[in-house]
Amino acid sequence: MTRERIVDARLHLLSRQVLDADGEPVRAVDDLELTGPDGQEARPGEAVRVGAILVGPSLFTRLFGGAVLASRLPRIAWSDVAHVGTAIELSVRSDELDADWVELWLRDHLVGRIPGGRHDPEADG
Amino acid sequence: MKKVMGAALGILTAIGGFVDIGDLVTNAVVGSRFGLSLAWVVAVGVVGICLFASMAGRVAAVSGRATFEIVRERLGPRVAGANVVASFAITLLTLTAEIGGIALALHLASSVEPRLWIPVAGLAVWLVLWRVKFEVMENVAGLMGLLLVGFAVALFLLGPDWGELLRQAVPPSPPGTEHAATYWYYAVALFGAAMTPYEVFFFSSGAVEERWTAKDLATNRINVLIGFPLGGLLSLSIAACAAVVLLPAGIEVSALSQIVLPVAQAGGPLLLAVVIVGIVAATFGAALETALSSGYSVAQYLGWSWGKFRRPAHAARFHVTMILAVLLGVGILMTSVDPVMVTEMSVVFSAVALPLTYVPILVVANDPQYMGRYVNGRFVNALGTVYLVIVVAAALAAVPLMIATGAGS
Amino acid sequence: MNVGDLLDAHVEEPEGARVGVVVDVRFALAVTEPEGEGGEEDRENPDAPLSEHTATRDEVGAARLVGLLVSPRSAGSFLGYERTDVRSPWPVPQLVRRRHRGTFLVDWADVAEVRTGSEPVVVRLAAGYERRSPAL
Amino acid sequence: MHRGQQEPGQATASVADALVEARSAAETTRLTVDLLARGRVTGPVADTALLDQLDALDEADRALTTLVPPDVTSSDRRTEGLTTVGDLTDVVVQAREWVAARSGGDLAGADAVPADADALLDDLAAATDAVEQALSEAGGP
Repeated sequence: MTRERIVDARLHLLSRQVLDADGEPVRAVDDLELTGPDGQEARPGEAVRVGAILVGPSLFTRLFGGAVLASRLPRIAWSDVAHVGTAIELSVRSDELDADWVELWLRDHLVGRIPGGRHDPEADG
Repeated sequence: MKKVMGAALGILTAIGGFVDIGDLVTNAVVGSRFGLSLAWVVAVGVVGICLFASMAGRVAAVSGRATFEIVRERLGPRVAGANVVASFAITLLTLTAEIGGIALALHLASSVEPRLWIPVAGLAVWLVLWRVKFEVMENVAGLMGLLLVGFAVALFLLGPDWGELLRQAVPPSPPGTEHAATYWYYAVALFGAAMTPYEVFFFSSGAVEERWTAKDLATNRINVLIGFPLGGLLSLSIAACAAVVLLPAGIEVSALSQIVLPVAQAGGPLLLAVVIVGIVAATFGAALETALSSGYSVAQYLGWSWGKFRRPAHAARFHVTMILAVLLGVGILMTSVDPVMVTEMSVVFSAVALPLTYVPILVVANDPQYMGRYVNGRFVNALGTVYLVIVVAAALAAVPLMIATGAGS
Repeated sequence: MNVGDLLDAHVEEPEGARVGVVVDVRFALAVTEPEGEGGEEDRENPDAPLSEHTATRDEVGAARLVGLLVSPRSAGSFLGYERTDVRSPWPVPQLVRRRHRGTFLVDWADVAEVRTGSEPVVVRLAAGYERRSPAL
Repeated sequence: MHRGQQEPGQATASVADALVEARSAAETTRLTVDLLARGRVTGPVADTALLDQLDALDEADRALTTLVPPDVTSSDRRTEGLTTVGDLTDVVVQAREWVAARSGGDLAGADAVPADADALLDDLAAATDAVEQALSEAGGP
């Protein structure tokens, strides 16, 4: 059965943890991008929906002002969202998202290279 | 049988994990200057940490969200950002104090100067965080920290005048030689030492990492409700030892070496050795918890993957944050700052920062959208409101008292 | 345009009189209920993690912008109180509600213009806009 | 009153504060020496305890040296305080050498090392009495 659930951005969406399909944390929601029908610019008074979750630099522009080129912002398409609860759960895995490049860079260039960095702490003592 | 063992283990680690360098130093300083006239503050602090930890654990277990995810979501990115910066700074200060405590305790054991032990202690902390299984780490540190029970043994061996100790404690009668402002300054410090925020970050993050069930929640509540008060008794026995031996001699504690002298007097080298091992274990365990908490706070605010349960490569930014925190702590100590002074600062600022995390947790524990039927009951809420007042009052009074008394001197 | 642009924006009537600030942005989520599964019952199983159900398990579709919540007073954090009837712990909800009395909802259809070029962002309402109840 | 100076009462109180610290160091030293003589404490702990007391005395000495006495009385109190803290420091240094000698250091027979614990405790008692005397003249507790 399909119906509508009312949510408020600040209350239910912004700053919520984003988890990927495996339950791994991706980022917290820093901002939401609005789009019009067919992906056009969102316009006042006309039909508008959430196009994407923005993460990363948009937190700093929200906190300290200024702007980053919209096309440069790491984003997660709203169509990848599966559930909205105490966290926002995606239907894709975080490896498939380019929003997480800092984590991947540190993993490949620093943490993964220190001996034991890929050791599973639960496997043994 | 296995169940009983498991429950006992949980309680024992909670006792051993309760006392850290902050409790050790603050209780000994207070005992040597005020006798047991501030014992009531330890009681207030212990009830407070039981309330706060069990509430944070319940919120984390039911919602699956740890403290700083909730802090950000409730306060918005701006206020929560300031909050996370303050909490990180205080956790870092506490981490610094704990690493310093390890080095001072090893100095007592070996005569090798602390400056040489500090990098060793930092490296050891990192290696355990990097490599050792969470459960092993928690249990070993907690059980060995239990050796601090040597302070209680020492108190009995000293054979003090129990009636006199009780008279100091109830009703509280501060010695006439101290100013009222100094008395209240140490009351705030003692409260901050008992109710350190990092214990709560650690506890609630553990609830998320271990994916607690209703059963786990019940067990952990019992561990806290029994373990923390017993840990509080341990704190009081440290204060009482100082009150019995050091206070009459006019000794004011300013170094870790003075804290263990009553133990030596009561129990000789053997008990002394036991207590020194206990101090190393307790400060080491607390260093692990504070290092983890520094990673938890930043990672949860920014939504990074975090946790001791993941391979380090799968929580890369979290591990990098912890490495930086340990390096910073070691760096601060290498400037030859006095670790005992760092400890005193850390407990006072813990009291200042407490409302920043206490209030959001109290609010969310009442939110049915998060908690379903696990919202706070009426009794917990009444207690929660009483502590809201205490926590805010202590936070507001801390800095003015610190300035007025010249940090208690 | 992002939600972050709208939050804390100043709201004006058609003639330019200021009526308040945007304190939140309301959406309608299209959701599909899962078959025969209940959130609360999961918690009864003592061996399942309490966080298992993570509130609601319904599948989420598009999020349609419904309107803006406007407060005549300051912007800032709500601690999640003003649109629910949670009363504890005293006195936090009572204080928060006091600060945000008079909050109302305007339909997105009643928004005539959003000027994002300047700081602060200004939202101008259309003539004949309606003040609706902010309750969820 | 001139700039940079304290009121006479305040200056004397600062002298008293420093002497309270010195008295605490003296008593800690006495306790440590006594415990070591009775074999209750290990060498490293005793050594560390005395080292910490030398730090405390250093601090007390510094507080007295940097004080600017506004009148004759507080100046006298300061001079007396400095002398007693200096004498006490000498005894604590001796005590530390005695600890080192007991822990098997190659110091036995050196002039600076006291013959036994009793001689050391006598010296310490004399130095502590001087501190107490100076403290009561400065109006301390």
